[in-house]
Amino acid sequence: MTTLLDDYALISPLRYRNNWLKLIIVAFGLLVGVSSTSPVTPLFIALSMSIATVFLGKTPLKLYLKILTAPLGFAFAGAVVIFFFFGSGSEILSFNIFGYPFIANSEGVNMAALVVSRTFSGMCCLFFLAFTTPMVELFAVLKKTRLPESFIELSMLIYRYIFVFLDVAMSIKYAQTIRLGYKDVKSSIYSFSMLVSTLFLRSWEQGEKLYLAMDSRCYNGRMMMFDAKRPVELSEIITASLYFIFILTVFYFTKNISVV
Amino acid sequence: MHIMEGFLPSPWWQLWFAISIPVIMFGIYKLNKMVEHKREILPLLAVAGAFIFVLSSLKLPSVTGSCSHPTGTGLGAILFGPAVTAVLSTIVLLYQAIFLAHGGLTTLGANVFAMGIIGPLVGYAIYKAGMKFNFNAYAVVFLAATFADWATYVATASQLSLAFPAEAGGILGSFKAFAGIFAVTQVPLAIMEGAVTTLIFKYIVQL
Amino acid sequence: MSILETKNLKYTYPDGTTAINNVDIEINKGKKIAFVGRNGSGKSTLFLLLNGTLEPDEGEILYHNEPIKYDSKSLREIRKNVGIVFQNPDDQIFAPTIYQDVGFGPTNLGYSKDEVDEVVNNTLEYMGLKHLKDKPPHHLSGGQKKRVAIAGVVAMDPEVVILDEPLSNLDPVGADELLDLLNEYNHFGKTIIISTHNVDLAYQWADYVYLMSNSEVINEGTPDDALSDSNALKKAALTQPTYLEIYHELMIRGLAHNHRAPKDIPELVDTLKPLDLMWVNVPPETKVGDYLNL
Amino acid sequence: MSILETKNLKYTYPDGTTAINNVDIEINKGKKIAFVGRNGSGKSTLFLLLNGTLEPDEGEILYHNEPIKYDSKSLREIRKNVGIVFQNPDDQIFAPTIYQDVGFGPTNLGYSKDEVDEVVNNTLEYMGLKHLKDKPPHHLSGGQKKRVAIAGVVAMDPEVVILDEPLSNLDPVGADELLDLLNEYNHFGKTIIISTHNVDLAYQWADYVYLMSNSEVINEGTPDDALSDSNALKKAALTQPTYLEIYHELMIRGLAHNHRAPKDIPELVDTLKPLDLMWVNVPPETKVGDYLNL
Repeated sequence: MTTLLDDYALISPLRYRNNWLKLIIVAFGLLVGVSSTSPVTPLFIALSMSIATVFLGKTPLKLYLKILTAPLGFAFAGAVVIFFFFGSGSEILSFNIFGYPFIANSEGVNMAALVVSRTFSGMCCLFFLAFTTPMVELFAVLKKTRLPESFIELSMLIYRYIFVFLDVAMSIKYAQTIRLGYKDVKSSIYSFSMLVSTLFLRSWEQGEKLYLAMDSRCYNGRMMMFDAKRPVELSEIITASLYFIFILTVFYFTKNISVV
Repeated sequence: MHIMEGFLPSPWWQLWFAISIPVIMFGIYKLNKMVEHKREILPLLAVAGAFIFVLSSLKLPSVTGSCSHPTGTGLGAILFGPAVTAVLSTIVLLYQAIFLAHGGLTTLGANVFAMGIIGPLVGYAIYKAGMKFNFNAYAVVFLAATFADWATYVATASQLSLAFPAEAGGILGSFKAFAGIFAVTQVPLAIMEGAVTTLIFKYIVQL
Repeated sequence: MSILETKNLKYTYPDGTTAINNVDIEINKGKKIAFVGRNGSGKSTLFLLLNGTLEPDEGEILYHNEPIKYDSKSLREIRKNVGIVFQNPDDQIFAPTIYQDVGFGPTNLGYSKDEVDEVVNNTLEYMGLKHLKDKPPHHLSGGQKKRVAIAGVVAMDPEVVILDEPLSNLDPVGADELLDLLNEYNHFGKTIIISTHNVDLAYQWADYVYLMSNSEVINEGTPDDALSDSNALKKAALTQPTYLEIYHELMIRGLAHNHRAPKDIPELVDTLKPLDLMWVNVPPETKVGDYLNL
Repeated sequence: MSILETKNLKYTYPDGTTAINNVDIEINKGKKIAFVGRNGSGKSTLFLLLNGTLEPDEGEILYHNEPIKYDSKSLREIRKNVGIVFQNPDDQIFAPTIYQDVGFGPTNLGYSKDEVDEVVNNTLEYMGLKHLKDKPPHHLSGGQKKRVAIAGVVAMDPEVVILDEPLSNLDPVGADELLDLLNEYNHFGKTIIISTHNVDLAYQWADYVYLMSNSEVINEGTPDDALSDSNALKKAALTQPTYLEIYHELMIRGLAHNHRAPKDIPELVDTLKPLDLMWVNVPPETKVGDYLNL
């Protein structure tokens, strides 16, 4: 079953904290992480964001760890390429597979470690946002950023129908599984094609019904915005500032540290 | 498969934003014009966006072993044109990042470029060219959707190799490696997406 | 006072199937009206005609004795006043939160932000949904979604609320709650129209019933009248309401008073001739202490 | 002969809500079983446990007295033999034509092309769907879709067919047709399980009833027994079956025989004490020709 982080964000106690504050913290983490020149700062950010998500945001630890492993596949696959092909410097490791030389040098190894740590840190920041700030809160923020209204409206409608169609997709998949539709690769491909086609037809029909529903409620090109008041407290600002100073200090003092 | 949060260093992630934003702006401009002209298009765009998201969240077991997924953007480009599809893809990519931890925020620009711009453009170009030369419509749709999907992954591999050129062979060298991981494995899935899109197209024609 | 009236209405779908044929109805203010018929008998199409979503091929629809016009301004007016609640709430709830969804209609009617806020809060309170206002719709149960869909229509303060199969997929408790809500709303003078294939529901709930079959209205009247004609019901492929059927069986066997048709079990039992007050004609040969065979 | 049995079954959803708690049931071959309860009482989850789609947290499920194993081979075996028909047919008809849809299961069972053809044709014939075989599913009526969904499961020749709310959204004729079909299928020795929140349906149709409330089975037995305990029904937020309730009212007032519980209207009327055969105790002072006050 597909787990949507949004469902957990809706029940997180941090949902009711100021959205801008959370966004600033996340933006700070993302930018510092991606700009760092040593793996130390990203790891600090990853750790602090994880602690905040699990302990303050009350995200189930088991789920958090499970979700965290998902991006690691991509990170390591990419890192392996960097490890062997990127940069120059002293040779650390080399071997041949089927006649192809694989040579890792110090610059490549350092870059691979850096990239993995940045991805790790970035993902933890993203998780903090995703697990504590449901999309319905972010719509209010998007509105304030003066993005074009049609863009936000479209996002809101898409948001709603994602859940409707996910339900449909899951039900169809259940029905197919029960009739042994995913017993091997061949039947999986066949079943999946039918699932997608049916889902498309259902979406298309839903689009027509949606127009009918909007129209019969006098749609005049306006959607209502969610506008919750989430006041920010002084103590929160102070804590966040201290955190920023701490991370920047770590950033400054560890900027030249490398793995090899 | 999109580029994960934090994977692209400066100045690459900023660069992709700089390239993607004007396209998105143009897409929103087109979107506003379309909706003004024909209001019933907005609900259709909404369900199309939701469809693309759900499609991408259905991971296929045991096809390639990687977590590749269909992109749905070829079909979007054929139905709504590439500019509006770019807007839809942006929203979908944002939701993928926040709901599924798939992709990222700093890498959003790069991912929009690959999935929201290159993919639809390639699909649309093939579709238009094919229709102009009066080829079999289903064959054209198949090719358009297949290459729209595949082009997305080739673009992703290119973006990665630009950011991390190989010592031997430079950008081309690392492109070979990244493409080996991200683009070659996508071939069967791209073909499948083409086949399914053709099937869907057949339905639409019947309706 | 007639709010909605149709005259010789006819509607044919683009593919040529007739969905509504020769329909004349009159909806009076403050009434509870039920359209009863099988699936596909034309009820839903009629509803879409009544709020101007579909335009009839022949005949006309009168709103407050004026024919509906189909320019966008008149349509807004009629849609504001004739609200439709569709059968499947997922087709109708499209905003990210309950609050936003209920506020959709009022916002599009051009209310100010404060007015919208007040209307939405009152409606949510009234529908017992206040605690759910910041939730997204997919976190709600079927019964709650149904109420949100109704709230979205009620928030526009329409004169008539039309509900397509309002009890479908609700369990008995959910159904009772919803009926209570509709009755309460009706007490405030609102006109309520429902469609259903459940004759028992129509019989117990409605003031006036239209029986539909094959795109036409084949019978109408008070529930007792419209739902006791077994020929018309047979044509509509429906059966008599349970209580009415039992009552008729009792009448045939002389076991029931000629009471007004019973609407619930106590009333049904009350129609039985009370044995302890029965007068028996004693035959001449009866002796004192004998048992009498009636 | 027990086909399916659960022992102390417990299942909790990933978010921590308990969906099934302490459930012990025994399904015997050739029976018609109804699970009755409100929406959300755990019926659907129980069904997904019974065919191995969900794995219980505690307890076990016995299929022909052997505990279910969850490797893919055993799961195939159990899914072939315990077919589920979901509530919404739109979610389970996914092939471009009816023929392909009904052939989906048999094809996956590895039947040859000729075998698939034979099975599909027989099933379509049996379900009265032959004339629709080359149609795309979205042009069908609700009742037809329901039958296609059932055909898709029946074509795999399961021992047990489970149906989730089989009558939801069907009009009376559609419902009757479906029940006839299920009864006929049952006559061939197949076991049929349904879930419903309609006590009347369970009362009239089932051989054995499980009453569910809040993830637990709170009562079980023949329909007369399981659905007459008003405390259990109250706990499940349901009411007595209509005929049973009327019968009890009549009994209380001494108007009915102590007959077996009536299942339909003729039986209900038959329970009434026939007045023309009633014995009356004549008081001593009665004179010939007097009227007797009973």
